[in-house]
Amino acid sequence: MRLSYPSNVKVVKLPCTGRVDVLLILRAFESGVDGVYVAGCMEGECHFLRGNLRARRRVEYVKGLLEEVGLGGGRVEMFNMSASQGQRFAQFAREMTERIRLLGPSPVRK
Amino acid sequence: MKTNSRIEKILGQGGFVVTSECGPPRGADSEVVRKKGELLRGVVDAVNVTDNQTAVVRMSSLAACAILKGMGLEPILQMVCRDRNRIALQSDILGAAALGINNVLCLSGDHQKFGDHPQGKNVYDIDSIQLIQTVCRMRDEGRFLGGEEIKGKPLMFVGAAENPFADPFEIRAARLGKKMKAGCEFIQTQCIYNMERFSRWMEMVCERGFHEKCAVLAGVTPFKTAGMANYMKKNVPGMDVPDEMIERMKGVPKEKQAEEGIKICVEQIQQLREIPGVRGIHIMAIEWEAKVEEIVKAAGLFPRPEIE
Amino acid sequence: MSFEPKILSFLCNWCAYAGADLAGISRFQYPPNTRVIRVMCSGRVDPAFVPRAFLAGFDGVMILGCHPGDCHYISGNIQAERKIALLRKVLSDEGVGSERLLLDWVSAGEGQRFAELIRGFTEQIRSLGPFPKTEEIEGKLRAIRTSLEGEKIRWMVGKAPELMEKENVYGERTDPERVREVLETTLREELCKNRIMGFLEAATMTAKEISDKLNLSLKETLPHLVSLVGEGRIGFDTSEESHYPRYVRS
Amino acid sequence: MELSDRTTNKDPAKPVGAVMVVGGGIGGMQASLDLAESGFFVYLVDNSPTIGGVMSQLDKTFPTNDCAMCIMSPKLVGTGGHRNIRVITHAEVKEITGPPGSFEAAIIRRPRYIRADKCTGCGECAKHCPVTAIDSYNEGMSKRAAVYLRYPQAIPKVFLIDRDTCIGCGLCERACLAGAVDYGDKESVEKISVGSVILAPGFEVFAAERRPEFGYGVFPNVLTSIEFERILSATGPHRSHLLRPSDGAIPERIAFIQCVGSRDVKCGNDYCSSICCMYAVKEAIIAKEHVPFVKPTIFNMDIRAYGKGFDAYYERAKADYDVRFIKSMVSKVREKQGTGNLLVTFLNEEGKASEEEFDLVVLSVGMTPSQSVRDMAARLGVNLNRFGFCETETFTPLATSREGIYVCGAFQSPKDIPETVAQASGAAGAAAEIIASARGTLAIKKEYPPESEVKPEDEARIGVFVCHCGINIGGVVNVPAVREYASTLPNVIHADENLYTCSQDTQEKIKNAVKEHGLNRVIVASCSPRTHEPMFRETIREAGLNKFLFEMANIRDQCSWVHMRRKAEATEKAKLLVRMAVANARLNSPLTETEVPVIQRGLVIGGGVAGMTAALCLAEQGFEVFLVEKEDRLGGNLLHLHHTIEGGDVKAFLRGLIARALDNSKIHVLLNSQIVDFNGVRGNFTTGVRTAPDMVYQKIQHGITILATGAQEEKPDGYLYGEDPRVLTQLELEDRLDQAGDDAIQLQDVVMIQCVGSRNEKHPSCSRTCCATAVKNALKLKKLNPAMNIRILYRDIRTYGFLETYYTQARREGIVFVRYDAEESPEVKKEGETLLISFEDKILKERMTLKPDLIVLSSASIPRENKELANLLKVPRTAEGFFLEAHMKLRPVDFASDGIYVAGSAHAPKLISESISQAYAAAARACTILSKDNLMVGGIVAVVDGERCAACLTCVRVCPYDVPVVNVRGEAEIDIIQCKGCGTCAAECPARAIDLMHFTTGQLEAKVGALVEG
Amino acid sequence: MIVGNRKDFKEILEKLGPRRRVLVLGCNECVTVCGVGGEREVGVLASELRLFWKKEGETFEVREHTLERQCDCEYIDQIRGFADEYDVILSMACGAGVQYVSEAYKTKLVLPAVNTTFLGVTIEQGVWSERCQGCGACILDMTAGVCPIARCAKSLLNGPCGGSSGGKCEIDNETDCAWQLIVDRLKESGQMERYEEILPVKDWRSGREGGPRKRVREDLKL
Repeated sequence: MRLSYPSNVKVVKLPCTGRVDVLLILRAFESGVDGVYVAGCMEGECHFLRGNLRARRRVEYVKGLLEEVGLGGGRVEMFNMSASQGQRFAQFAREMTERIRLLGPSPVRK
Repeated sequence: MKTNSRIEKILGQGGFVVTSECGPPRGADSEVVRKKGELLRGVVDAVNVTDNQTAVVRMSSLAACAILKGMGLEPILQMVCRDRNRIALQSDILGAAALGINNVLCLSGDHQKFGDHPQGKNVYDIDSIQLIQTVCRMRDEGRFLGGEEIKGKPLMFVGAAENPFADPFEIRAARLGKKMKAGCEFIQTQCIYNMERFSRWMEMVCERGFHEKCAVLAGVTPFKTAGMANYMKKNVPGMDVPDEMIERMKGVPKEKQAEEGIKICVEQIQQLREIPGVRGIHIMAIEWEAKVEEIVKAAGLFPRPEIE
Repeated sequence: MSFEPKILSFLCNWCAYAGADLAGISRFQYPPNTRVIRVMCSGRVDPAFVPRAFLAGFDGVMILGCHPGDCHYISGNIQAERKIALLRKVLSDEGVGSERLLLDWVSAGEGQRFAELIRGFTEQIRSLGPFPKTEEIEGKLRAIRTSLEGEKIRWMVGKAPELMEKENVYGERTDPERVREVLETTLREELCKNRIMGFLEAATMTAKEISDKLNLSLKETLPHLVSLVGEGRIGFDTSEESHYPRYVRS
Repeated sequence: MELSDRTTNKDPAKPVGAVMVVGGGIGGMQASLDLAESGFFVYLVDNSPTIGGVMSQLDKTFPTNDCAMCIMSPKLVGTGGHRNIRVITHAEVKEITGPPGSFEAAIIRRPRYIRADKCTGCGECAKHCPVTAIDSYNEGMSKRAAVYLRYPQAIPKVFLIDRDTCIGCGLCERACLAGAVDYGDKESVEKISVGSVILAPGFEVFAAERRPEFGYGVFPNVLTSIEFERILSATGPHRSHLLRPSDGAIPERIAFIQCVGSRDVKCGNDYCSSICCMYAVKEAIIAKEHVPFVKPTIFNMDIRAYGKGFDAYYERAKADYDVRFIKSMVSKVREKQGTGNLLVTFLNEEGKASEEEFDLVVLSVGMTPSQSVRDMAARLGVNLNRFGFCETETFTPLATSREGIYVCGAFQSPKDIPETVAQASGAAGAAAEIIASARGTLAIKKEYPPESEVKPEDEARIGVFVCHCGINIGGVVNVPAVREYASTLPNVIHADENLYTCSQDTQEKIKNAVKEHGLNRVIVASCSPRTHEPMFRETIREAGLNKFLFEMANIRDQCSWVHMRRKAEATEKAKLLVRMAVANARLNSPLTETEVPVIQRGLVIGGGVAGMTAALCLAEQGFEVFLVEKEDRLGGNLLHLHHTIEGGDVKAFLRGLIARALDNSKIHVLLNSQIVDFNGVRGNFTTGVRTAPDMVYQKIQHGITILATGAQEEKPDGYLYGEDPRVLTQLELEDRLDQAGDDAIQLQDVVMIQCVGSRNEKHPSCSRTCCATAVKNALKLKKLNPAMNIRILYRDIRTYGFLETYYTQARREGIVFVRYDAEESPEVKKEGETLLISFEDKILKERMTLKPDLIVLSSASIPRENKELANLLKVPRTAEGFFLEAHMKLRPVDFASDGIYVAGSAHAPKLISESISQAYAAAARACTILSKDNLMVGGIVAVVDGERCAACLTCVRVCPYDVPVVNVRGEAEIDIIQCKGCGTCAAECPARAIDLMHFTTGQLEAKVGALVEG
Repeated sequence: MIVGNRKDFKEILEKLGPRRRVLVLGCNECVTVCGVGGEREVGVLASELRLFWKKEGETFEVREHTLERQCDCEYIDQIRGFADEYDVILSMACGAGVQYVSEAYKTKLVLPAVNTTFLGVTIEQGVWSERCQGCGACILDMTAGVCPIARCAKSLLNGPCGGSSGGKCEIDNETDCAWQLIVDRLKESGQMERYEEILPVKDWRSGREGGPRKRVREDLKL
């Protein structure tokens, strides 16, 4: 649909958000990304039954960890969308970018 | 008579016992104890002295008992297993006996979580039933738990508390049986509001003949306000306050609620007296010792019997 | 102070421009309000120049080419006529200056006629007064300009003669009626869409507000909104809930 | 595709191993996939320019509210990309000649004007096209260009020119950099040889103009349900915003009018369209989800929520979504002057005419076969019934009147998606039966060069191919700069750019580059791996590289298309995406897929009609089958049935079926037998069976399992059942009617009570068949004694499809139908010897008491005892005990565990014809495994490093498919045959002992690392 | 298994003080299973440290390593080669592991990153519950297989206190009353009469009260 969204968003493809590892998200922050979001199927529509629900819990957990180390839990988020919701994807991409922009660059990146 | 206990004596005469309680102060001022003692003098047969009730630190039960004893009252020493191990417990029993205290009430004690030192470590070396056994053994066999002989047995009349409404349901009566088996001679119950349920419990107790070996003193607590009634129903575990009682409290204007509370309490005492097996009343007027006299009198339990 | 119109004229090199020169040589007098742009052929005049000229402050635009049949480039003037007719229709539909546009023919030998045309047109514009510049009219002109500059219209305008007179890509001749219909419809759609985009630059609007501004019924307006939504150029403002959603530029 | 050797049948005696499927909707796709996966070549012919059918237009599907496009797109992509399916779109079948098994079909291919082999689907043509046309995909509510793609996810993703609107200006040709536009395209006729044919042309919706009283086409705010569906859809005209046509306002009060063009004798459609009740409920729910203040009202005669889980959905609509249901037919709709609002006139429950105002009216239009489909049927010599649907017989629901031609989906009778899918698989089974001997003769098996060995320690040699995609990427991203950048990255040996990397010549270029530069990893930076990865993988495999050594960077869909106005940033992002791909590719390792032999033998549990039919279908296709039946004889429920509502002789049919099953040498019938243990995975199961009376134990090895354990009539509770002999169940009545010297003629008053034990708290579902059974038995009674008074007390009459005609007949014959509410069910009692029944009469508004001679209870259909079996096979059941399929919509006969299927009433209550269809379906699905010698397993699966495993059981608990187990060595073990590769275990293993191949922790971290470095 | 809880990050940071070369040491036994000190948690803690110090702009070195067990010296020896490169070993094992590592590396600072909480079981994925206190004299035969020492808030041996309500303990209504469980199980197994028996006072010498314990099995000794 060629909906525009900010170019800061880079995608790492996974078979299922169930594959999203708490450590992978942390490592991403170590590498210096400013924010991470996990985009999974709508709840109840996971191709692998419940991978997206598990991912959501992990994202919540990482939020806590990021708070602990002082990066702020807001830098990570979980979104759900379906394959036909390009509009929603673009919207989340914009929302997240805007949110991260407000939070400023990751303090890890020097 | 095994002991010099006034309660034992009244019960021995077939009398109806009235006890009340006195919470020691959160300080070292003995006057507080004395004032409360004064209010109860002659009004009740014996006075329970609580042992760091709800796990809040107060003047020691033993010390407060000694003060009351000095005033000529008959104290009942409450002992919880939470704070002392078997060494300390036995030591305190010897001390109490030495001070002329004739009654002990053996309790588990509220968990420290509810008190002012939730950080503390609890002891629970022995439990309340084992404490009953321990006191009886010290008195009857003249031996410590460790087996050594006691020089000068502590002559204590041994009691315990019981909540007729507590779970598990299956052991409601058996729990009392077990205490009785351990040597318990009197029971003071949790405050009773639901007469019907209490009388059913009493039936179970009587059916098994427990009441014969162990005197049941039914506990009552007058409501000061409708709010208090509501709080007890909602927040005190194992407390059964019928709705109509709360409604009755709510039904009178605020300034008259205390009066209504007393009235209800008196009615309750009268009903409890009618229940077979009930050998006495334990009035827990929480921080309201001034009203005990009024209640006892209104309930027709005054004057208290004399003993020789 | 009396109004002095500013007029822009496009003159074809071979006929009209020569005619103008002849007028000079012959000392035929005409008002000085006209600014001349020489083009090689009237066919060069892009219809989009006209709204552009109005927006730039001109009160009238003249396009003068060779007489039919005389075009140095065979049919440039005929093409100009088609294009300008389309433009004129749009201007008149929108009510923005169709009467301020003149297309006519002047041969190299018609110096006299040239002067008369200038005189006549200048008088006509003078009597019309200055080009009314309201926000709405400027919006319309901008939308017309953008639409005419779009590839679709330019291609169609350019291809139309071939389609109607020679053959289309399938080796057939397209029905002229159909070509006209497509051209007009497409232009109208582009125009409405561009106007809507213009409206939404300033604020979010409901379909009703847009239709009022377009002076169209809601039923006529909705398809334009649907197609703009489809192209991803506009979307819905979801910040507040209401029975009448507001459209917003993406 | 090589066609020459497929277009003629060289040996007429031997059947042709190819099937033509007509119609590429969900049914056609399913049939094609099942056949192609079972070793046949398939020609899928669709009239439309793309496959997908009506389902592609749907927003959500009932009763799960799944997004239709999301669940369908894997089937679309699978069909479009299948080696053994040739999709022929924009075409129709002219004629079919020759004998079954060796048909020759002539197909007219209409010109597309865009070459499929060149079009990349980029859409530049449509963006430039100056002509606008009505967009039929959005039901005319939006516009499209004259050159178009029906919908964004369409397969094939090839545009076409709508010649009717195109003016031939040539602009698209100029815009198309791929050179795909071909104005010289002409209509052509192609002849193909096929062994059998499946017709799945689907339906069109009833033309609502034919009911002028509803004002469709006159009042803008009267829509058809399919138009409303489009409005709700994310790809709809308002991008899922619920707006009404007249003024773009959000309609608050929405009325749905049911049965528009269905159950309507006047317009000749006196059948029920079966799906409208449910889709109306769904649309009402979705509308409410979109806009919480919407107030939907559904005007209906009966709510026909007869399918699995439908009644619960209906109840939810009432309770959770405040959908109002009014039992009434609307007589007129008119517009309220100047508002666009509509005044709906209807008879209210009291029988009085009343009027209510709505903002929008949705007409629930019925299903009807299109004229072009009727014409095709005439050309092919296939009989239609009087409504224009394909004529089939009760006991052969998949066969048309012409031998060798089969039917499925809405062309056979109105039906919903799961039934269409099941029937499609069934038709595939039937179509395969007659050409089974030619299996594998035409299916293309691809030969590859040997894979060159790539060891982990080998240095990566990466080739990067950056795509311009015409101007789709090149117009935004500076492709040469990206290529230049790629060549500077570590391990990149070769970098190149292409106009279209997906074009045929570029594939060759890639293969040559692999050879020339000794590449061992290939990266294409272009579009989405979702659509193009399979193709590029194929290319590098042809070049001798393992397909997992391929990697993609999506610089179009996720870069150039979405950052069009920020060219510099887009270029930077493209570079970064390439860098990430390189980081990942360096760690890509060749994954081998291993072959596991398939035991080509089936096990069918349950010897009723479904079980026997499935066993026969497998046996006819040459597979050995064990048919295990608990009872001492075959037949199941049919042993108690005598005739069908259509008049079919069940007894005779059953005798024939049993004889065929017993006579078939491939079928081993085990009576008095029960399953006692069960192990293994698809392709290789081992089952223990114990047979009475001696309880002999045997082990059966088989590749697939079909559960067909059936259902039974529940013994009713109450209504004096079992206490008075005059209270019977329908089955008991049927038995009695069948007995010789029947006394039914004597009966004067009979009352039937519907929904006994159904649609209540214990058993919330509808038992589906009881309405038809009651009508059937009532008609039979009436025939015996026309003077008999028969009353049927019902909640909703659910005679869906053509069953409706019998309901009509029953009323015509004087059978009285009286509706009751669940809250006030009829009361049966006895006074002395007199049987009394009392109930509330809604119309007379009084309590009626009758003294019937007979009361017949339509008792619920409940599953047979299957709990233990379910535990043994680890297959799920619904709360009511029916087996629960893998997916309500698109996998109606599969279980989530591969290789196990369900058929018949064990799945949910069914008619005989439906059970037969489903049995064929289960068999066809089973053949997708049985027909293969080996299964390929492995690839993207989770692997355990036993050394590190702490045997903590986390993987065992979190796996959604219960695959991991802790083995005897105390280490987790994940069976690669069963692992579906989601990676949840890898993400949670506390010892990090599990990794997911191709998405390893190392790769993901490298990718993330590359995101920021540099 | 031994169940623990990760210490707060803040506390760990405080304990680390100025030390920036850290070896985060996991254990692949109980703490892995209860999701507190296995390789994954080692990774998480190491990540947190790196993120924090990067944020603060400090230089540091954090290494991740997980041993098969931290309660056997042979395994502990496996880090001898590189342990010296670090200022501190941050052990994610139970208290036993932390001490044993500390004993093995006498000159090294070994810090606990985990609070060891109890001996328990997995109730469900992610939920663990206490079952045993290691009193050294098991009485489960007397209490229908439910240990009142570990599971009654007051370790009452002879029945519930008066606070048991609706099957829950008085300390909170999430915690089961151990005596309710015992009574239920006695009832189910038809042994209600056992409740009547009074359990004697317990001899705590076998437990922690008898001083640190040690177990020797002569036949297994080398």
